[in-house]
Amino acid sequence: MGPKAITTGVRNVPQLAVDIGGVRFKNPVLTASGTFAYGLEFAHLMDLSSIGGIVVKGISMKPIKGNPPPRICETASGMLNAIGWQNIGAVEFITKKLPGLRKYDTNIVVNIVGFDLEDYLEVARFLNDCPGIAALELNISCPNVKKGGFHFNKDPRDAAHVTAQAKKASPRLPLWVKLSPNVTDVREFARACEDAGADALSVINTLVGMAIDVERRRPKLRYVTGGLSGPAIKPIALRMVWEACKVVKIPVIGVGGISTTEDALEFLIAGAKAVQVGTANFYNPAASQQIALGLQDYCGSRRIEDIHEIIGSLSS
Amino acid sequence: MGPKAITTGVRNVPQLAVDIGGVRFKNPVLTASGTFAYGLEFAHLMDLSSIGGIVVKGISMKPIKGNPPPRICETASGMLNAIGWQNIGAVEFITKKLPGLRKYDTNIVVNIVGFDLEDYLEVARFLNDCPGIAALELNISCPNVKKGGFHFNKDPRDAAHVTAQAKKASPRLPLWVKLSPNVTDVREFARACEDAGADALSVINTLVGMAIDVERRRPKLRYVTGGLSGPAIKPIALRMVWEACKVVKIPVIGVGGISTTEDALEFLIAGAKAVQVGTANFYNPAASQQIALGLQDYCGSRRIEDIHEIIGSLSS
Amino acid sequence: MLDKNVRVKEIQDLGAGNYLLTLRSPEQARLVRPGQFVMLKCVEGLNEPPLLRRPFSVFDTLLQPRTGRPAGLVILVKDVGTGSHKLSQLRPGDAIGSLGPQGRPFQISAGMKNRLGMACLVAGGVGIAALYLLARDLIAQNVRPLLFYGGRTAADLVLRECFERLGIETHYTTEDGSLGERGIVTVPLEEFLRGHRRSDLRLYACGPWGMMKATHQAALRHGITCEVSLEARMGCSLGACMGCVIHGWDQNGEEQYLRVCQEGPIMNSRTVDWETSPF
Amino acid sequence: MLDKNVRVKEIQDLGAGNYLLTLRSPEQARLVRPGQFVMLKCVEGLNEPPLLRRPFSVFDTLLQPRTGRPAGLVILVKDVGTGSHKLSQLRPGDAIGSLGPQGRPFQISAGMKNRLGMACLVAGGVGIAALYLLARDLIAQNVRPLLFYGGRTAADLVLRECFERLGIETHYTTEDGSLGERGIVTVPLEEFLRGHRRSDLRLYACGPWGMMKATHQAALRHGITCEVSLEARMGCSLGACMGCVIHGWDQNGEEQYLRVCQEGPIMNSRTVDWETSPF
Ligand SMILES: Cc1cc2nc3c(=O)[nH]c(=O)nc-3n(C[C@H](O)[C@H](O)[C@H](O)COP(=O)(O)OP(=O)(O)OC[C@H]3O[C@@H](n4cnc5c(N)ncnc54)[C@H](O)[C@@H]3O)c2cc1C
Ligand SMILES: Cc1cc2nc3c(=O)[nH]c(=O)nc-3n(C[C@H](O)[C@H](O)[C@H](O)COP(=O)(O)OP(=O)(O)OC[C@H]3O[C@@H](n4cnc5c(N)ncnc54)[C@H](O)[C@@H]3O)c2cc1C
Ligand SMILES: Cc1cc2nc3c(=O)[nH]c(=O)nc-3n(C[C@H](O)[C@H](O)[C@H](O)COP(=O)(O)O)c2cc1C
Ligand SMILES: Cc1cc2nc3c(=O)[nH]c(=O)nc-3n(C[C@H](O)[C@H](O)[C@H](O)COP(=O)(O)O)c2cc1C
Ligand code: FES
Ligand code: FES
Repeated sequence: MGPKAITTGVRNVPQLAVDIGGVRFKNPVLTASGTFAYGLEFAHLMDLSSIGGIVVKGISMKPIKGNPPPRICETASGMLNAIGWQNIGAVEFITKKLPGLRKYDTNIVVNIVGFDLEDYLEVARFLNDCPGIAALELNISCPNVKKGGFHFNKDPRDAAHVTAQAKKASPRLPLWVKLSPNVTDVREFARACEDAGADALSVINTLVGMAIDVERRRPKLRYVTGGLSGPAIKPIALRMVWEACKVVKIPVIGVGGISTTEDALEFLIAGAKAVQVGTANFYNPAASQQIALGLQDYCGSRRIEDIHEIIGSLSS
Repeated sequence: MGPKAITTGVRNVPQLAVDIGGVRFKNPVLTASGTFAYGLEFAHLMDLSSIGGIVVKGISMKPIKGNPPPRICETASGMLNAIGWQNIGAVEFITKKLPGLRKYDTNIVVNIVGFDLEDYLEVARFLNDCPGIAALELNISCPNVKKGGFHFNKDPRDAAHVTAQAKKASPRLPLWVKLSPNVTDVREFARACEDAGADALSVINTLVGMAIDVERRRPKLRYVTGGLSGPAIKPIALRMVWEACKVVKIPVIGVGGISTTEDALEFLIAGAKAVQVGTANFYNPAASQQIALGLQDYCGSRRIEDIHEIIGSLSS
Repeated sequence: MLDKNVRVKEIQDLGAGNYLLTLRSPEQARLVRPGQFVMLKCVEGLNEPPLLRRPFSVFDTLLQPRTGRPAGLVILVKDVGTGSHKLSQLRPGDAIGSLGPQGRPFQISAGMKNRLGMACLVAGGVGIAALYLLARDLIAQNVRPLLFYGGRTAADLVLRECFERLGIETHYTTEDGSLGERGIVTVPLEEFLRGHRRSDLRLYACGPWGMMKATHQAALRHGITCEVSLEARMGCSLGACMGCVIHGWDQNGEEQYLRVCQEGPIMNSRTVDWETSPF
Repeated sequence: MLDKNVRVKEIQDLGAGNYLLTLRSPEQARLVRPGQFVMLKCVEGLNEPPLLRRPFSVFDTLLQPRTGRPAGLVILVKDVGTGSHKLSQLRPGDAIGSLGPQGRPFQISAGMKNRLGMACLVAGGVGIAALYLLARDLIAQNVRPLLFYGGRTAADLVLRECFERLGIETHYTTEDGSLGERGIVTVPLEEFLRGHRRSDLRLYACGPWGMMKATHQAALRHGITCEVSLEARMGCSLGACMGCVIHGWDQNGEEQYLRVCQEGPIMNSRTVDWETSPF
């Protein structure tokens, strides 16, 4: 299903394309950062051109080694992870990964991470001049780095500050800000980031959780706590997306526990302009493609000609 | 397994009793408020005397009719509820339910709810003089009432205020405060409530979530949002219990997704002095009794003579 | 009420997504009364998802061939979602949790036959499941049951042969006209009531909300009593979760949220607020 | 690597919690090389819990009786938890997701036979699963494999008869002395290496961390190469989740977290930091 096929007005071929911060996505299905590597790893298991976009693993200017293992464990309908931002660094990404990725007809969004403000700005500045990037996603919400991120998502003013600075650092690229669910009121952060110039919001990152091996009386993760993801958190993510959509005008991208077409529809109906598939990629590598196709079927079979008829269509 | 059987020092009969706010619980397993009605409903399905205590459904001075249906729906490894504090009121509880409950050899903890400060104090005052109540549990965290609770769990100072006032209103009874997980830092609330005179903390209540019927494009709950409970939230609850235990000296009671002995052990190892079994009562009415027996087996088979050897024994 | 782990004896595909599940459970079979239900754990293992049990009426009881003693429960399951689908996938020998029988049954008293000549059983789709034990009990009380049974198409009118075997009068309706009258079941019901014109009659209805509402209104028009078997999403069936409520009026006529698992599932249709559906 | 939905052909209980699972999967059987693994979805339905797939070595390939063409995968499953237990409950005809074959295989080159006379395969418990295809390939390369196989008790030494059928020399150890020497497997290994005293030898180890560590240290002492098959909890096996790392050194000798699913599972024991276990 190439983009042309979708966008023609021909009856029964629903229009799935959405615009986020001036960038066109052929459909509202993306893969979530850290769950799809740099995309190419999945190229032989699905058609990368079949989805609206790929958000690559969080990237810092210099490579990061990450946390000691064990880094993951499974929980009821979810998983915990404490990877610690292990990544190959911006330069290697641009030279080794991006060229291969650009061969596919999809948008590449780069998720950026850092331990302090300057880290974020450095990589934002660097990426601003790299062709082939559709947008930046500012991860100010990763719970798995001791110093990192965290202060940014405890106070809306800090979140606004890093957003405004990052926007200055990469004026050419639309800036998405990824919000943390580990807050009292996600709306305050949504508003603050919108006011600070964010072009879109990704809602949500993982919830801080923990698991214990009762035989050894030891945390299952070496880092002790980790980020909870997967279907278990979907109700929380959906609620936060719904809340955020009511207080901002910029697009909100729904993330959290999406593994089926129905899950994606819940977020779109709640007001999300697009969705990201995360943990589901691990147990079903073609999940995002299947969801994109599923949305087309859902619309087609209901004579819905444009996905925008669904977005925000929740009635109560 | 009567209390005597447990508490004798005989080899291989582990000591499971714990003290919470000066009250002795024969074992650290309780049922969570709102998931065990007024206890008697379960009397023919399990031995109510086999567990340390029963926290009854949230009670207000006057009866509350509650929210319109649908009030519940199932989610991945969990459920959403928006009951809206429907209850029979304090007077009817004392006259119709408590006498029957007192026949059992277990502790009765009364969870109290209210729409504003005065509601809480009124029922706290009333219950202070009622015999047969082991403690009050202040529910300042229920997410399912429009006006209710919420301000109390957005600001630690408000939480401290209602705690101090309630303590004054019912000086005779140990006061437990039940914290909300829908906050940026549960430790601030834990500290604030301890300083305000709380005798124990129950951690956690439900997380605010949402689900949508994609066929009708309508929320699955009439109230739109609801409280997420069940195994799905266990990692979050466990993390918050672990955090709270590190900052307060008063006992912390672990609640959230506990349905097996192993689950209960995770919370005890993390530092909880007792646990409450909630949603599991719905699909396994005898869950709490089974967990109490399971703890005895776990200790017995490992030559652990006292449950206190397990409490807070997490090594990292 | 009992919490039992029961074995699947047999499972039969009735077509159109309907399955007849036979569970070995002598005690529960002995206790059950018409209109009551069991909460079934839809998979083996109490902690396996779906977590919450699902409520199902007891369609019939299985009797031991020789002794004639109650031996099991016969359940009609329509595959409409996660749990009911899991149930439809069970194989003989599998064991699942069955909690019950429970809930307020249909009100059938020994004295009935004096006051009552006939009873109209009004069923929509799987609603039929609540009415078979009732039909048999009514006959035992010398009350003559008539069945009004409607569905979308002929295939939806499952198990009607069971009622025919009881030798009772049956009226079928289908929306597509593939069986009986074309249209909805309350039309022939209304006709019958007009013709009947006597008060020695009662209505018992189980089916979609709209159908039961129409039946209730017919009862009002003709000044007769109507009992309905209500549906609601249930968390526990023990009166604990308060999740299964419908809006109505209690004995004192006070406006209340009534628990379908406790004050129901069988209620006098006058106690239900038909303007607010629980779904 | 392929993502296939494959049918269970057969499942055999080997005792002591071990099961031999045969999956129909011609393409994956054709591709697999010694030391590689497949990620198995432990239940039918990709979205059913447990959600994450579990990694399992390919013990052997099933060949079509007539044509001798690869037809399936033979997997040794030890029931140690949620997922492996679900696998042990599968019945013939069930279909599960199988992703693979994948991972870095054992390094066996055609030129080997010139440099290499013998290879010691060192297995602890289910670690045996990674070594059977290897043993066959070594023989095909005119390298003579010896098996050192240890476990807690005799019942743990499953599938040893497969190796005996290859006619290779075997050394068994059990901690309770119920079979072979009493003690741990690295003791007879060390003895053999002392006696052997030649460098035309290689070690291949798969088993518990401690056993592989001891094997590595023996290799160092005797100045020979040792390849190990590592274990780690895996989220994806695609190099995406970064969850499966162990601490070690990359080709440039730089300290790194290496992904067992990509840089492994087979690694030269010198690249592994044996002081920090991934569990
Ligand atoms: C007292 C009582 C007796 C019942 N007897 C029978 C019976 O004999 N045979 C039978 O097939 N069904 C019966 N039902 C309905 C049955 O309980 C539901 O169909 C079942 O719970 C749906 O669960 P699910 O997981 O398959 O569907 P879900 O995946 O939970 O939901 C699928 C759809 O079914 C709806 N639904 C969910 N729960 C219920 C519910 N409790 N009642 C009605 N709709 C629901 C949901 O809103 C959704 O639209 C009875 C219900 C009650 C309350
Ligand atoms: C490359 C590779 C090949 C393997 N080959 C085989 C094989 O051929 N046969 C076999 O029986 N097992 C094999 N394993 C181990 C197998 O993957 C684990 O036993 C399995 O994943 C445990 O999952 P579970 O859900 O049953 O256990 P869980 O319930 O997830 O955990 C139970 C216990 O097993 C531990 N565990 C969890 N995941 C792993 C893991 N990936 N490796 C080791 N321990 C783990 C946990 O820490 C816990 O202590 C292999 C592992 C790897 C990495
Ligand atoms: C293993 C793993 C690694 C992740 N790494 C990142 C990351 O680098 N940057 C980021 O913004 N989010 C990261 N996330 C969060 C996901 O992008 C997503 O927000 C979260 O997992 C919720 O979605 P899900 O439930 O569909 O997985 C990671 C998640 C997982 C499971
Ligand atoms: C249906 C339902 C009703 C509840 N009612 C109350 C209540 O009245 N007061 C209260 O403090 N908590 C209430 N809770 C929260 C539980 O006591 C418990 O804190 C929460 O469900 C998490 O535990 P669990 O995952 O074991 O259910 C309710 C939970 C459920 C599911
Ligand atoms: S189902 Fe829980 S109160 Fe009725
Ligand atoms: S298992 Fe995910 S990177 Fe190795």
